[in-house]
Amino acid sequence: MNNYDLEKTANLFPCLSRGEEKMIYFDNAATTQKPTVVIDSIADFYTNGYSNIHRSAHNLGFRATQRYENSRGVIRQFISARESDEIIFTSGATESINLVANSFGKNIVNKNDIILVSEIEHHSNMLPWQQLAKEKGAKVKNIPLNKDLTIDVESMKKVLNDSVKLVVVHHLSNVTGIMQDIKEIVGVFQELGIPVFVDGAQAPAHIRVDVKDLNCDFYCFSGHKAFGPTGTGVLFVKEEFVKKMSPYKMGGQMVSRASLISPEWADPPLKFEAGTPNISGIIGLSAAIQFIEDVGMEKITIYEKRLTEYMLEELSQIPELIIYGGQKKAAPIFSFNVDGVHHSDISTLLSENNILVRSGHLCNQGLMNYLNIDGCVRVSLAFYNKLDEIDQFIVVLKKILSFLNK
Amino acid sequence: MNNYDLEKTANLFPCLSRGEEKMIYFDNAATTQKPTVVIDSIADFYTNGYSNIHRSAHNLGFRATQRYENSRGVIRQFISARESDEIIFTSGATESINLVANSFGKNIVNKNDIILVSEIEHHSNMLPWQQLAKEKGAKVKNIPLNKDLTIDVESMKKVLNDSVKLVVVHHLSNVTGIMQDIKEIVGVFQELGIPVFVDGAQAPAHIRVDVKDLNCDFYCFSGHKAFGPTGTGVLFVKEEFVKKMSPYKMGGQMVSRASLISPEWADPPLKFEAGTPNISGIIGLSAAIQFIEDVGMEKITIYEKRLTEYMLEELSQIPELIIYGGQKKAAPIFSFNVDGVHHSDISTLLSENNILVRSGHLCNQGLMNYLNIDGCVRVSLAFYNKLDEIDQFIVVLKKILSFLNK
Amino acid sequence: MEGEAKKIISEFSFLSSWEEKYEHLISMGQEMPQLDNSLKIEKNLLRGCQSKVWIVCKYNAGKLYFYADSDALITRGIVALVVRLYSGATPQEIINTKLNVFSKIGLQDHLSMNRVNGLNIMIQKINRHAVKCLNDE
Amino acid sequence: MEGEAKKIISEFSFLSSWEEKYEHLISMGQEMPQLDNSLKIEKNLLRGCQSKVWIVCKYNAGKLYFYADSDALITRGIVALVVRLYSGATPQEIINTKLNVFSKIGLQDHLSMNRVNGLNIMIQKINRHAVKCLNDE
Ligand SMILES: Cc1ncc(COP(=O)(O)O)c(C=O)c1O
Ligand SMILES: Cc1ncc(COP(=O)(O)O)c(C=O)c1O
Repeated sequence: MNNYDLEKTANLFPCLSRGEEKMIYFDNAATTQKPTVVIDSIADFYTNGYSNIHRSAHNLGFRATQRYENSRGVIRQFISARESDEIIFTSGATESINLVANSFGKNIVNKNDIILVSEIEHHSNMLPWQQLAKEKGAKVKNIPLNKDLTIDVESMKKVLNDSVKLVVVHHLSNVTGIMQDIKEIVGVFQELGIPVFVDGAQAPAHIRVDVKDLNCDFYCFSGHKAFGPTGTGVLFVKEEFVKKMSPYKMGGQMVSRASLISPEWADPPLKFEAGTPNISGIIGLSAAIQFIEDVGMEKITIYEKRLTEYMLEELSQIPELIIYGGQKKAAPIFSFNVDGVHHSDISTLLSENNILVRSGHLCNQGLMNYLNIDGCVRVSLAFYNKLDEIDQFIVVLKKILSFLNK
Repeated sequence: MNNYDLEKTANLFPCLSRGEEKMIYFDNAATTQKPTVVIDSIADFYTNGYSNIHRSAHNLGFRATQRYENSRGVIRQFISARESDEIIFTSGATESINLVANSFGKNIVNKNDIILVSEIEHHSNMLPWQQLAKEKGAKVKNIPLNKDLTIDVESMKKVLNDSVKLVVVHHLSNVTGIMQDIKEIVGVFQELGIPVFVDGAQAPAHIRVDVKDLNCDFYCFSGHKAFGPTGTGVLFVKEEFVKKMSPYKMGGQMVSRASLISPEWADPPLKFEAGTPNISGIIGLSAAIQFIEDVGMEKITIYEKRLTEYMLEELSQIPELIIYGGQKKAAPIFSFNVDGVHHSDISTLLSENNILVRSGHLCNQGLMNYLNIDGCVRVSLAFYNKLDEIDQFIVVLKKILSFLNK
Repeated sequence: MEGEAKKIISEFSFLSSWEEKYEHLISMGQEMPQLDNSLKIEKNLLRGCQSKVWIVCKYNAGKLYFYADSDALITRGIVALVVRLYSGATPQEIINTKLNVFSKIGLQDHLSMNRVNGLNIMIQKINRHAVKCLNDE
Repeated sequence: MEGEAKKIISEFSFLSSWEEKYEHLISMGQEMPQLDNSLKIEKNLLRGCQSKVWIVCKYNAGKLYFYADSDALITRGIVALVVRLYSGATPQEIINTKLNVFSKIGLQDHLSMNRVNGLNIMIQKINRHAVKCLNDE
């Protein structure tokens, strides 16, 4: 195990320091950069032991299977799941959500039932549930929110009734970095036997995720937002529910009894991993998770708190700037607008100055509607970002604003 | 563009020559090894220009988008599709097939309709259609076969009627390497306006695929079986059909009008690529395809013909050996049993001797049933395999057989 | 079209810093007549841009004329540039000409000519309109 | 169990080539009494192995006994080894003991102890049975 110096971790991400032009990468909520250990682990797998998995009778295949299945153990431990069988590998958060909507949602949601969804979800955590509701003649109902964009648990209790079959909520907002109190929310529904699905896409790069403690029934995230490869995703499903789920994709690797007239599915998680999975990606993801643990999740969270506070202080010096979601951020994700200036002009000129951010609806039209805006600028940091990058960003932002206001 | 010497290409695949123990990799129908250019292209992307794609306002994102979209062009050209928009990226052949079953099949197959499927398909190209039929109250009917395991077109014409809504067939068998005459089959159905889906998972590593010439409506394959990364797949859909398909997964990147009450989908292919795709994988896949073209698909096919003939000759010297699928192979894929010996014993002992093959039902229970066997040994070669590896294999196989027959 | 393209490229060639280039682009946007509010409607809105872009095409005596607007300053500048390039050309000219003005004014890389600023979508729309005009004739 | 494990490890320690080791494994399989055909039924078949493996568990006077068979030579050897290890042990013993005999007889890497030869599945089944016996008591 390595023990990294947090202040120097940026050096371990080659893309951050490539070439001459210095770039400030503040688009981490879209995707995170990859440390060398992740890039190397993929290359190592293809170079030193590549094979397909599960059904091979040879050692190469056996060892590849071990690496793949060990990754399941690494992820299990990372999010404190009880059993490795509760960890399903997917191609990303989006596929994880679609999988649950299809394999579980379809079995438990019927006509006139209600799916409770916060209205400020990412499109990937909104459209699949709307589609499910449409197919089943069910309804998607909003979960009431507090002013600070957290879920209003007391009001929520009041909208509860027998028709509610599933609750869907994000853990950490991709727009504001605000965290929902999943534990409290689960507490309400647990008693009623209503399962809670948590979209944790933004969480594992910033905070310790403990699904046992959160006590949610489903939790998902994408590898690429947690320093891992693209094309990888994780879906945690509590054991009691994983057994109630129908298969999602059909194909090789997921049949145990190869009668095609009445096929018998393999046990979970393989039942949900039809076809050849993204083996190299999953191996790379486990290297990423190992890397996070080596840096230290707790150190990351503390350091990011400093980044967050500093950025908020600096942004509050710009009077025309409206920042969304208030002060209580669990991650350094900041979305804002500047009075009289279009968000796309700001992001274009920041990019011109090699500061990479994002603007627009951020795939969260629900939150845009809620805030009554058509878009905003999002600046999102990771633990490899530095205080002096914030300084430079603020200088450039002020210059841009005065340029645009001329 | 490089011009590789076919005889020396094995050196470009690091996993084939790693370590001291010499391995003979004859499990290429399960997955192929990766050339250095593919491994490097992934590392290069993460090292020198990693970003999310499509929605980013910055140059890094713009360039990543270009690389991703250029890959679509490379694939289009590789399989001679007319338009890049006809190329949908997926996570693998299995996902491609499930996508078509869900996004297209569900729209055109109704109660009592018939889906014609050859009974010798890989599980990934069988189960999704059976599931579709089950959901819709439709029927899966077998396509008649000739003795040599090719489709019996004349008999097939006789089972045709108005209820047939879709035809499903493989291009190159994963068990026998026998090729179906897609062009002739499509010719029959084209006139009747019945779409033809082709599972080409095994083809692009061995033969030139030209979807314009085949004239099929759907064609799919996996990147990892064509020297590309895991977690990548291709789905070709003829333009007239791509427009008739509903979305498969729901999520980010695939909405153009971000109204959530009645969302408007992006144009194809993005409509079918919800969420963050396997960007690095797709870039690696295009490096693999470029590599194949540089080696020369035509040269590969000719060389593999020699491998095939030589292997068949050698195997025919072993009298107790029953080889399935006859002589007319389009790829060096050989499945066999030896009288009185269990296939799993053979593959275990081959592996013991560092010759990597596969045994069992090969995810093709349909063909096993058709042949009335419970499994077999499969030996599958790629263009980096050599004649002297065949010699060594034959020596070891004979030794094993005499050991097991003692 | 070619002539106008050359003129634009030459205008930008005298500017070096991003401030100067964007200032010129923005002022081009400001000089363009605003689209009447009655035309800033759903139907004229381009899909898939981050800022709003409205575009109206008119076909008159064999030539195509474009009127457009945007709610963002820089996008408005790009819109103005596109209008300068294409307005007044014949459908055939538009279909035949592939312009690479943007790569020549030193903003290609910077403008991220993708969905964000809607450049591709704008040019696509213009091309489609040109094809339609030809087919209708 | 521990004693039997030690004995097996010692038997294999005298063998060096794969031929010798597999010969011993296979002969172990051949020495094991065949399962009666009436027991080679669907219900006793293990799921997920490449060769057929049947296993029957009997619980008698606090101890578990296993009877098994396979249609493949090598798998039959593995089955015999497992039966030798576990048969006659108490449920508690089975649950408490984690054996790594296979890595010690020099066949771990070679046997690819995954689904193919069904070793994991066999041991899982034996463990589940042991748990069940304890719960039923
Ligand atoms: C003919 C055929 N179809 C489909 C598949 C499934 O491919 P994948 O596992 O890459 O999704 C395979 C792979 O074995 C195959 O050989
Ligand atoms: C909260 C949230 N959910 C879901 C997603 C979808 O993730 P992916 O595109 O990796 O599938 C994102 C990514 O932007 C997100 O931020």
